[in-house]
Amino acid sequence: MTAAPALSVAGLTVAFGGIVAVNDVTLDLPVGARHALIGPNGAGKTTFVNLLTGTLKPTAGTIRIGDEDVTRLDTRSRVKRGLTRTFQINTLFAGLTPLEAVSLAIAERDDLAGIWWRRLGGFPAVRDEAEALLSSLRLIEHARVPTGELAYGKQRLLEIALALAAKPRILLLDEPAAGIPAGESREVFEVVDALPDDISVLFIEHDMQLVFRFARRIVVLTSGSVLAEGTPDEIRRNDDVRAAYLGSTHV
Amino acid sequence: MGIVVFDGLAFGALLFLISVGLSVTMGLMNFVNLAHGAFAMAGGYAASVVMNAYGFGFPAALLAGFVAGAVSGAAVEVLFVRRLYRSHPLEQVLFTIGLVFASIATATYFFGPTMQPFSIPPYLEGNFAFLGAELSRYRLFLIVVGVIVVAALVLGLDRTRFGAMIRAAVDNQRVARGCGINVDRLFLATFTLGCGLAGFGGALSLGMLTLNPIFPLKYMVYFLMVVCVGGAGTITGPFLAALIVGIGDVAGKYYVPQTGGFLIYLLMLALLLARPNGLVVKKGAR
Amino acid sequence: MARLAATLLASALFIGQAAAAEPLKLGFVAPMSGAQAEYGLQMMNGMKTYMAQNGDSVAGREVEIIVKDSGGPNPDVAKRLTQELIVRDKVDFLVGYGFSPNAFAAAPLATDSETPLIIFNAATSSIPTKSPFIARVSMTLAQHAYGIAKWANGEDIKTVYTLYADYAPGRDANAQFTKIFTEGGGEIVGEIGVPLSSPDFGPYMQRIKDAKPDAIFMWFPSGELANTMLKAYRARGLDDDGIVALGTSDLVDDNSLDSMGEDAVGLITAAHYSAAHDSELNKAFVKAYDEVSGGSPRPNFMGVAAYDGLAAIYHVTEELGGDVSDGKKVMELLTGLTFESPRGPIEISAEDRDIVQNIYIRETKDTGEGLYNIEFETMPMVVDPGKD
Amino acid sequence: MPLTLPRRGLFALEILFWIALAASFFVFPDRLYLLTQILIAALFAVSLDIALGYAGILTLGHAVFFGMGAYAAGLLAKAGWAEPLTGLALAFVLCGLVAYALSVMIVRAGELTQLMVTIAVGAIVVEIANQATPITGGSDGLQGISMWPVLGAFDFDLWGKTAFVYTFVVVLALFIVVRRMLQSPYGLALKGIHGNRKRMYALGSPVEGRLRFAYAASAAIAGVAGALLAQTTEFVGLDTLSIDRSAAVLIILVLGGTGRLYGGIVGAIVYMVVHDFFADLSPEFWMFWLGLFLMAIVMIGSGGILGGLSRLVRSERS
Repeated sequence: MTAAPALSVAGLTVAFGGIVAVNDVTLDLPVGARHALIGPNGAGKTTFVNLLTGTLKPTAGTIRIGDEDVTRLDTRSRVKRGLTRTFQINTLFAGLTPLEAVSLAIAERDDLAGIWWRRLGGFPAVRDEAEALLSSLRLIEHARVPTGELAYGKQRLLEIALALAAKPRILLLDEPAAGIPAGESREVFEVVDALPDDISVLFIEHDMQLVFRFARRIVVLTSGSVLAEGTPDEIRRNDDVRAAYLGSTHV
Repeated sequence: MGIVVFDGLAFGALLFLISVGLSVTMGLMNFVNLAHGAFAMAGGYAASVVMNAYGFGFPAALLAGFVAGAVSGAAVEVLFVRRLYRSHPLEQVLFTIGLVFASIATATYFFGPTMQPFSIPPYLEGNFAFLGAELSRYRLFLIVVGVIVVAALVLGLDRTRFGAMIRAAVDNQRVARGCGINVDRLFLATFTLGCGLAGFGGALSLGMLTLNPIFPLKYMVYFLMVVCVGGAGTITGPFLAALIVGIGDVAGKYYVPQTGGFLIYLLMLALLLARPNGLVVKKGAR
Repeated sequence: MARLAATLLASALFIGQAAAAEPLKLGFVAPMSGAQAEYGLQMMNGMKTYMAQNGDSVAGREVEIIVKDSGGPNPDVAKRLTQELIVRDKVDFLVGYGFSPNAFAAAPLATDSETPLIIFNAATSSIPTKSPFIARVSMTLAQHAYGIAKWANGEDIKTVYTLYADYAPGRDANAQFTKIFTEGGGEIVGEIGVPLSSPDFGPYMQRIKDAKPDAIFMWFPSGELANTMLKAYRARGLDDDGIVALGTSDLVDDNSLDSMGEDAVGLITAAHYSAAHDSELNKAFVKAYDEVSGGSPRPNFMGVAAYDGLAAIYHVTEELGGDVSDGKKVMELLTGLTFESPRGPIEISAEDRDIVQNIYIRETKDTGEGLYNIEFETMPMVVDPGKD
Repeated sequence: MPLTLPRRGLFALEILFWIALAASFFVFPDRLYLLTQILIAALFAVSLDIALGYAGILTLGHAVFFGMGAYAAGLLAKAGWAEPLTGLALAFVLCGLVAYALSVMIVRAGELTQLMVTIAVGAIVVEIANQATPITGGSDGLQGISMWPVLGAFDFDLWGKTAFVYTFVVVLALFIVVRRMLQSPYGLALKGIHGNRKRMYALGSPVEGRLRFAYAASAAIAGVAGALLAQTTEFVGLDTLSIDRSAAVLIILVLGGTGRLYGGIVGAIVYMVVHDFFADLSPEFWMFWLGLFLMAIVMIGSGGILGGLSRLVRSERS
């Protein structure tokens, strides 16, 4: 008897007008997974993530977190059940410092953000946790600089920090290293690699070197459908994938 | 029944004519132009002066209205507005409200607080019989002009290179410049057009509304209503909205006059809640 | 005690001279800007006209007018300005007040500070009852509505449709007209309250036209609403159907009659003043006013009210030898005061300090020198019928 | 390079600011009505800042709550209970509840739609008050309000001394509450929503609920501002509800600077003093000079007066 997967998706489909963006995707994310989601531009990867988080409503199919069907639940309920994400394009609070932003994320997680009668400073646990998280991502020396003034690479790390602040069980990373020079992107993935084993990760990434290095399993999406799924070796050897997507230059 | 629809169409056409310029400046150019009425007022006073002081005819007055709106608009654009396109919308609100205040005082200074005299030219005065109903000539004139203006603007803005250039320049100035578009001149031309239309509408409004210095504030809600309900940045949207508001207002007044001041706002609220992005959504927008 | 004696001695010795050093301050609160700026302008010119004719000092005191802009109906602003005029400028009289709410808000201040307050326009009946220091030299709406309803009863008018601006003054005028007209045997076949913000009146006129009454009674605040309404009245051809247009002076205000054109011709209205009033005093007044204002617009009921208000103030100040510091004494003298105004004889009622005056029935005519309201019937010394 | 101010310095500056406001009582003893109305406008603008500057809700109908608070306090006094603090409490609760109910229409809408919805609601409420003449007095206004002494001891006087002190204390107390609210986790959440709503959804924040609470809080404070005006002038007119007043408070806030806590207060002081100055100088044409002044402020720099100052002086971040 095996434990239920952290996240399982069955027959997930969404269509906008006549265009089917995600088509009958079935996928399990076991506890502790390090899945990569790859596919050409326009394959429906980000749309798929938006379906998982509840930003979009599927036309058909189900999404389960653990044993629970969350298909009809909104984003907030899914976050409360441990599902969080990062964005491909920085989605940060330009006017807040990283410390403030992470504190906010923690406060939202612990349902403290509705408290209006006490000073934020009156919650030392929140601040300590935020500082610890920023330290672990090596952002602590930038903790008091407005986010808008941070270097781009640091902003990408903050993206992840905000997601981690929610203490997720399932983490969806949408191109976490997008836009970062190749040398620095490794730093981002090392953070991902060092995550505790009870967090299940699904990341979208274009850089195949990173994918093959950090992913334990790979899902290939083309035109909204799963083309192949397997270990890096299986994917590397898969002729369909080579033909449809990887080409010869990549590997 | 027939006369109610006719009157509603005419009132709607007037609302459209005094508001459509705002759809250009605020909708197309994303400039929150609360001073729209000030340019309309400039047109109204110009038309009135041309007729009363110089004895020109009504067509000349309409032309003068357009020119006065356009010239004052161009001047304001060159002096101020071009530095504000990328300002926060609230800054634009503050600036244009300031402009409204200044224009009200200026109009009072030159023309006094009393309303301007105006008589409809004889050939547009009075009524004609149509299918047993007495219809006003001036209202028919407004409907005809409204339709002509819609057609001209749709053909001129939606279907031509000029319109495409404006949309491109508003969406991304840098790329537009890269494509060889003279963005400054394009924006000047567009703003001038919007203000010219305002002035033209102001001149036309003389026959139905009264013109005094408070004009820009008094009708501001109507301009905003027509443009926002219709869909900022489009031409057909405000036209549609103006007609719906016009007919709704007239029918309400005729059949249920006790609803008084509520009706037009309830109508607006209903339209806004049903279609929050406007009746017609601007191309390229969500 | 010694100080009091010294003061008395000083004032006995330097009576006149001592007063001459102190100007007579009038705190003038009125709409000077915005939609009703013409109200303030009329009043200002009315006061200037009186001063041009009678000198700018009285009982040796130079008259100083301190102008404060209340804008539209802004009772909190009006109250603040009034308070500042009292405590900061230490005015001897408060004058002006275009809008009833502004007058209501200021009334308690007049009482508390015992400063006489002369109303130049605000026309709600109950205003003088709000403070014993208020006197009104303008008019009440009820006087006008009463006049025109009485006249309609005497004519061959059986059915009337009423149309009024849907706010307090409009409703008051409508109620007063309805009361008098039905008491006199007439019938109201319909009534419509029009929202103030409405720009298009065509549909209302159409509805009334379809109801075919003998006459239509209209009340709108003077200025653009009245003008827009008349445009619609003509455009719909209600006059061609023989529907008589009745109203009050607000509809054919002298201030805007010039810009209304032919639309106004033939209207029957009741009012206390017309610039065409046939008297020597009025001719002199209009002439002097035109010199002050530059000829256009001509004086209207607000101009004449301000003129008369100043006449009353001059009179009282003269009587008191320039010492108007005791508000109670001033009010005693104002109460029951009668004098000849450009509008005819007027009285500040001994009962309630409200205006008592002739109400004239007039027809608007093109005299060749422009449109004028020509008086053809007089109801002598009408007491405000609107206080219950 | 902007001058940097330590946090303690900023706090000292705040204390000084309020002491200066209090001292105006002695400096301008014959302008207490103006000062009182400036304080009321300041509170009103601060309330708008919660909705507009912090929650990002664009409204041109905030006077609905100002006027509702004014009528609530005025009617309570006329009904026989003229105790001032009760009136404030009533206005606070009533406006908060009504705003919470109305907020459903507003928090999800786009900016232009918010603007128009609030205009429409405002116009409808004015018309309701106009029609309900037997209760509100319609356009003649609500007359005959006579407040009991504050705390049973201080009568409202002709000089406006009681009115000023009473208003000052209430405004300061509410300001401290607002200040605390903006420094709380909730205040941070509002900044987050204004800064990036998409991220707040991703963090699992109940965004709509947060905004609805902000709108209700903003309206409740606006209601208190209105109640203060009703009590200190002992009169309520339809103008308290009007779009003119909504527009004026928006101008005041933008002039001072949105989202800056003190923007509303600085804006109110500058706007009303400048207005009063020009209106005395030229009762007919002050609008020209005031208009020019507003245009000049925008042309000189963005972010209002405090936005301009913040480019010169920076404070340390928490």
